[in-house]
Amino acid sequence: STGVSDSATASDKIIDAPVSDPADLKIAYFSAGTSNSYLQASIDEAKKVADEIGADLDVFDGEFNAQTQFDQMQQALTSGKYNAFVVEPNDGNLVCDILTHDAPDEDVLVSVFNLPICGRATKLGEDTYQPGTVTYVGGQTLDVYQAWVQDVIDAHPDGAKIGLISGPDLNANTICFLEAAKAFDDADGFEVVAQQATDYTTPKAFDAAQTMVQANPDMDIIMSNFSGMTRGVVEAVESKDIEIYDFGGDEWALGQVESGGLASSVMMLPRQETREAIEAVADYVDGKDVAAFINLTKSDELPGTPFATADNVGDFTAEY
Amino acid sequence: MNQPTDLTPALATGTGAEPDRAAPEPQVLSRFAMIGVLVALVALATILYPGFLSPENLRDILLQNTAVGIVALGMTFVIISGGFDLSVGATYALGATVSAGVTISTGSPNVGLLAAIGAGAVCGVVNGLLVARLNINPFVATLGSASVISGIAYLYSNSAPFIVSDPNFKVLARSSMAGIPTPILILAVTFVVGGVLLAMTRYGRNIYAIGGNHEAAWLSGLRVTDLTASVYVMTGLLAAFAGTLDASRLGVGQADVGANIALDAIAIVIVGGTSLRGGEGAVWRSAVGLLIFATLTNLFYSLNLSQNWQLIAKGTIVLLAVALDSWSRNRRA
Amino acid sequence: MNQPTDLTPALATGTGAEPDRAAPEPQVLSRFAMIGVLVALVALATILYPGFLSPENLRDILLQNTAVGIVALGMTFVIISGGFDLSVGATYALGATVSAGVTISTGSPNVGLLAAIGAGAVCGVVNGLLVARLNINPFVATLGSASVISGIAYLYSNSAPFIVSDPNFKVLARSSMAGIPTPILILAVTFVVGGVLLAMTRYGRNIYAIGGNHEAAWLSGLRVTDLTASVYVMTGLLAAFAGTLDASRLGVGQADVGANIALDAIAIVIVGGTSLRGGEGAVWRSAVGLLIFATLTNLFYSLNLSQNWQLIAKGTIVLLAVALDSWSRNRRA
Amino acid sequence: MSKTPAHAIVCRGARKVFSGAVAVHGADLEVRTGEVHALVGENGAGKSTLLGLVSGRLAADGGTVEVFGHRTHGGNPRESRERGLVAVYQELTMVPGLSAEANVFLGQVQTRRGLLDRRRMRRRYLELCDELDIQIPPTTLARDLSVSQQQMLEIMRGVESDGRILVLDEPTAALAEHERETLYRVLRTLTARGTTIVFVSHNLDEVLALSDTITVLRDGQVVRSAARVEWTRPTLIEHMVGRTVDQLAERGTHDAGEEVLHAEGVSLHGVLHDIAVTVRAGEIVGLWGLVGSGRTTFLRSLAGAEPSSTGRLRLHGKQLPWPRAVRRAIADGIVMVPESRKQALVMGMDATSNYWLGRTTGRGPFLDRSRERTEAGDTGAFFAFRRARLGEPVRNLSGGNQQKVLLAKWAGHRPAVFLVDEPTRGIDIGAKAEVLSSLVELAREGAAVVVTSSELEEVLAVANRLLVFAHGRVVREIAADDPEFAVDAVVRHGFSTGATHEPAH
Ligand SMILES: Nc1ncnc2c1ncn2[C@@H]1O[C@H](COP(=O)(O)OP(=O)(O)OP(=O)(O)O)[C@@H](O)[C@H]1O
Ligand SMILES: Nc1ncnc2c1ncn2[C@@H]1O[C@H](COP(=O)(O)OP(=O)(O)OP(=O)(O)O)[C@@H](O)[C@H]1O
Ligand SMILES: [Mg+2]
Ligand SMILES: [Mg+2]
Repeated sequence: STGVSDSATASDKIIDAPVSDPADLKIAYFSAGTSNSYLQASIDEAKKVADEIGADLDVFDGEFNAQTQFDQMQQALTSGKYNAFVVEPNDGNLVCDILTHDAPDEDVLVSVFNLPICGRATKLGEDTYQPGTVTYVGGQTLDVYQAWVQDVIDAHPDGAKIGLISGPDLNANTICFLEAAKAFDDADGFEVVAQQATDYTTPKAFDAAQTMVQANPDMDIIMSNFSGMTRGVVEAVESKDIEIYDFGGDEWALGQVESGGLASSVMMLPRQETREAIEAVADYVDGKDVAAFINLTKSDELPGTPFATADNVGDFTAEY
Repeated sequence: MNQPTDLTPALATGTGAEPDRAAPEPQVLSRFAMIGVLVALVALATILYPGFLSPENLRDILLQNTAVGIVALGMTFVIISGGFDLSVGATYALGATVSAGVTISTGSPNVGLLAAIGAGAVCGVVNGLLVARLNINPFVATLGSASVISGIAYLYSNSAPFIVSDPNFKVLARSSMAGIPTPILILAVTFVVGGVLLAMTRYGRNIYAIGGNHEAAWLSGLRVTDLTASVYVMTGLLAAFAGTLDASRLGVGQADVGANIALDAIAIVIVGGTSLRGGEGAVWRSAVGLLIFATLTNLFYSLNLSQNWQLIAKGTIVLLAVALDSWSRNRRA
Repeated sequence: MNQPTDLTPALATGTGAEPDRAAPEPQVLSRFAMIGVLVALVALATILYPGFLSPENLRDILLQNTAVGIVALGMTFVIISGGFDLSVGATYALGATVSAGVTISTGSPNVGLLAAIGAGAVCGVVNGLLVARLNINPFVATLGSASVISGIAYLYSNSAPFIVSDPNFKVLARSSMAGIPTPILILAVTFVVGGVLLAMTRYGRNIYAIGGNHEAAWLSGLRVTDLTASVYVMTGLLAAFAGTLDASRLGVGQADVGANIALDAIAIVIVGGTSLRGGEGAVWRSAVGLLIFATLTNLFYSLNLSQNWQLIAKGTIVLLAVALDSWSRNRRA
Repeated sequence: MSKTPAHAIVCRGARKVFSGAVAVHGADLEVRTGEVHALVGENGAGKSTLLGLVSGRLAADGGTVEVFGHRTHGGNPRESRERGLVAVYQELTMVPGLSAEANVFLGQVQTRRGLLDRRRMRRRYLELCDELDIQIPPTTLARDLSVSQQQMLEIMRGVESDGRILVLDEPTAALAEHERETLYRVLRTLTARGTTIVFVSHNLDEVLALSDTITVLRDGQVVRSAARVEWTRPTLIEHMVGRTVDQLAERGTHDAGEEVLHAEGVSLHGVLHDIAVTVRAGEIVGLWGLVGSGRTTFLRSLAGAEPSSTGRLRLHGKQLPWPRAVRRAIADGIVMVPESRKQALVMGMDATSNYWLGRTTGRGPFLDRSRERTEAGDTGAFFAFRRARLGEPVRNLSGGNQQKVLLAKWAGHRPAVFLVDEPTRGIDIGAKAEVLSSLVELAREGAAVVVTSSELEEVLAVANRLLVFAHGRVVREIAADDPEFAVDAVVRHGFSTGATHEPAH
């Protein structure tokens, strides 16, 4: 359904480590952007980790634009300054080629986190890992969305009418979210009555949620794919009897879960995911074994589940 | 050659003989074509979505479009004055950020509001200087200042949202007067004041003049530099205020909002029938344009139209509307 | 009636006294102010980032800006003709999507390229009809068509990326001729052809005329409708081709690219010194504008400037550049 | 300083340079309070520039300008306006999207309690209309008015501003006889009130009739400034052009040839009613009528510029479809010189490109610049346009020179039918003779020429036949040998309502 033709043209062997001491690593860290607190936390952690292992690290701000990020990677390769890329892609497909062909050709190690690359966004588990890269660190893969949807289904034995608020079409998270939401079609008593794509901003989510609620007075649940949007949803829903499921798990969201404003929030771990992605490169250089797929939802930072609810919210610590 | 007395009646007869030269019908048609479009859209919306005309839905529509409406009001002035302002999105975001940030740091939403408006005024003054004094093309000037303003908003907020817990912060957007939500009242008042200012005062007349023929305005002794600058200042103020309103509505101020607000506001003004060439247009036209857009967006959300069909439908309707408008104008000529 | 001979010397004396009437200096300064800005920027870049002038870096700069450059070339024609095209971003995305999609479904990158260019031509024809025949303001017309085109690109691609594995698909963007990457050659050739077309042919002169004085052009018997439409068609073609080039470079075609390309292209054209009022400007100016932007972006990437500082620096530099330009022009007058 | 200084305006050594070109050098001008002062000179002599320095539109590069004894610095029209100097400029300064009324009150609106006082302005507008004998509906948009109507509005604006000095740059160039008379009357009223008037005109008769003092400019310098009594028409011309011009132009003596143009039933709803015209090769047919009588619209219809007009057209005896596009008419050999330069020239382009616009040297798609320059220069010389200025943007040319470019551009088509609307608007007496003579020359070469002018004498000087327009109809056709072929009779016909006389059905 994704229109992805076979992407197995990349060499699937990881290149040999270009250096043998992690302290000799010169890391280009490609952030999706810099302009939200999630990314600020990631960047902060990245610098910390680089300090710990004694490696150099430069941050590239992808400005939420896949082509900008592509251009930055090309330029980083041209400059010859780096021997490792740690990448949080804006779009896993646009940068597939450069990460699986051009980077290895220049003896640059690649570690990916947050979004899978090369059309693997809708794959499950280990399959989100692209051979040729060092590892993939993820906590918002299709499996997580499926578990999230299942969580909603389980919590409502009598069924429910559901509204979905996603980011823009074509965004990997949106694709996974909507793909996972198909499970509602098969579940008894569940119906997706409204669904709206936004640009991830609070005001747009507010408008969308307000209109949805207005047009569907019998809606029971809104699932929002990002805490930034959820803030708008919470304001729009006001005192109406609608449960809000959030994906993000930032400080605000955990506070809302605690006070009952949100039914639950899926934890995202910007610091953890960045740390794992950088440490994976260091480990590989050290000659240690590195897991192809590091599943953040199984992280020790979490109390065994990524879903924070009123009952277990005390066990969670927001990372941003 | 003392026949002028002959001429007067002669010409008068001439005019009398062809009173239908400027027959009113086509003009009315063209002047009010967009109102027709709006009515048709509302009718369509009511058919497709029966709850469309419910008071709650109408209230939501207006609330959701208060901010862009206020920005479009400022843009109406800028465009009629022959200018252009692409920086309103950034100023809107700055207004939202500053009002929330200052409210948090001072504990007073009023100080936050004042700070935001002050920031908007500064943005407006800068744009005014660039355009009116340095004679920079307004498109480039405001594209450049937008970039700077946006950067400052990110810097100030440290790229993080300011989440305001103080309930007083929400009073501006959440209170009501006489049963009407305050933002809707504000929207109505600004449009009325703006309309009067533009249509019925010396200042308004002068704005039309500088937009319609800059040189003529200058030659007739108008202070074109100050006048030009003033519309940018007003627009900056309004944009920052719109940002404050939205921050109050959402309880959050952050720098990444408002990306589309400049283009949306311009589209609203122009779909209403104000000309981008300057010197023509009216505030009521922007009100009509605003309602057309608001109706469309509400309809799309209510109908759950997917993004691609939304894009196609919105584009098509805008094109049909302006084509109808242009056709009815040409028919007149 | 044989007095012209009498008159001519009488007047000629007048000229003889002031042979230096068109003193070159101030004009040169203003005409080439932007080249000065470019040189200064390059100097600055070389100081801040020593690798700036390395052949690899220069190659990267050009490769990264080929697409926006090609779009800006089309935009130069549109703006000189007195128009505006906001739909190039959507057409670019459609070109990328169609070329990749058709390549996957037919197995032939050439067919994909042709299909993309065909799609671009259709977009251009639609814009041309809207603007030239239906007389719709180009700003609204292309804003509307952008929405429709973008929706179609999403629909066609089913809101998913087309990832092309066929290595031939990448030949267009990844091959070289005589050591020079093909896209750079293409960029150079299109600019030279465009420059010649605009400056040295009758078609080019007619484009200046319709932009400079639409009515005069019409009264001179030019086919203003066809001419106006033609620039939109050309721009549509170029935008779709730019999309194809980028899809080939990235190996992926998807509908959500190109959001900033219209504004970037317009900014490039105007920073180069072409007037938004139409009737004035040149292709070489857009080339200078392109290089200024390319240098800035490259410098920012190389310096790892964070987005907020990038925004501030970019805005400031653009403003300084155009202020200098405007200052040197005013000095002349 | 006394309340009213003896001199309203004093310029000493005023100098203005445009990108290296000296437009005015070292001009001294003294205008006494209360007098009517005329500035005359050839096209490009620097009259408009000098007025610009006085009115503050331009800043002087040297010398001083004083208004009522106060030194002004220029570059800001407010400055002199505050001293009571009001200017009406040569280029029309209308705001196209505003109504006629709003244009009159541009920069001088009347308000009551902060709001526009519409009733008072309307009343004042109608008063002004009465005073100036104009009928322009107050709500008509300026863009829908003809050039002469706009000019009248501009004068209304000048009168309304009630300045102590009124500066007018060629106020009558776009006016017909009748409006001129009205304007003269108004000027006399103003002078009686003590207003000082400075005006530029190429019409020497009005200059001699109205002025107290006349100043002649040539090549940017004052040649002579003296009281009216010291001037005669020939001395004026001699000072202006450095030679004598005794007659405007001579009618061609050649015989008319075959019929070239025959149009009948030309109508445009509400403007033109069933007009017919026949022109033979070598003939010049003049059109005359009052402002708004439809001459321009008639010529535009013939030239394909009024697509909704209807009519029947025979050219060289062959029936042709009615032209609905300018290019169609051009292909048929009918070209029109439009009445407004602003409308018909691309101001940012040089004269050569303007000349060639819509035409080709016929060598593929590329421009052949040197050949273009040669031919444009040749045709330009025919209208006394200097070759050296071909490469300059038309914007930089003086009004008269722009007019010459326009004429040359259309004459360059070597048309079978040459329709000329106001060919002498704003050109000096020397060039006027050139232009009129060149029209006769074109006719002698076999073209059929139709010409309108608001200056009846000019039409009478060159035309073989005259059509008198009133209210969109031809009320009279007068041949050159008819005793009615004279100013008085023609004007009388022009004032007819169009109903009393038999329309040319
Ligand atoms: N803006 C300008 N830039 C360059 N040259 C100019 C400009 N304005 C006027 N000139 C030149 O200055 C000279 C004087 O022009 P000006 O308009 O004062 O003449 P004029 O006496 O009013 O002529 P006319 O009777 O044709 O109106 C001309 O040679 C003209 O080309
Ligand atoms: N297309 C049109 N539609 C409606 N009215 C028109 C149109 N064209 C001209 N008019 C009006 O018709 C009248 C005739 O104008 P026209 O310009 O033909 O007169 P004219 O004899 O050339 O007078 P002038 O001395 O003003 O040049 C004017 O009142 C003008 O405003
Ligand atoms: Mg003049
Ligand atoms: Mg006329």
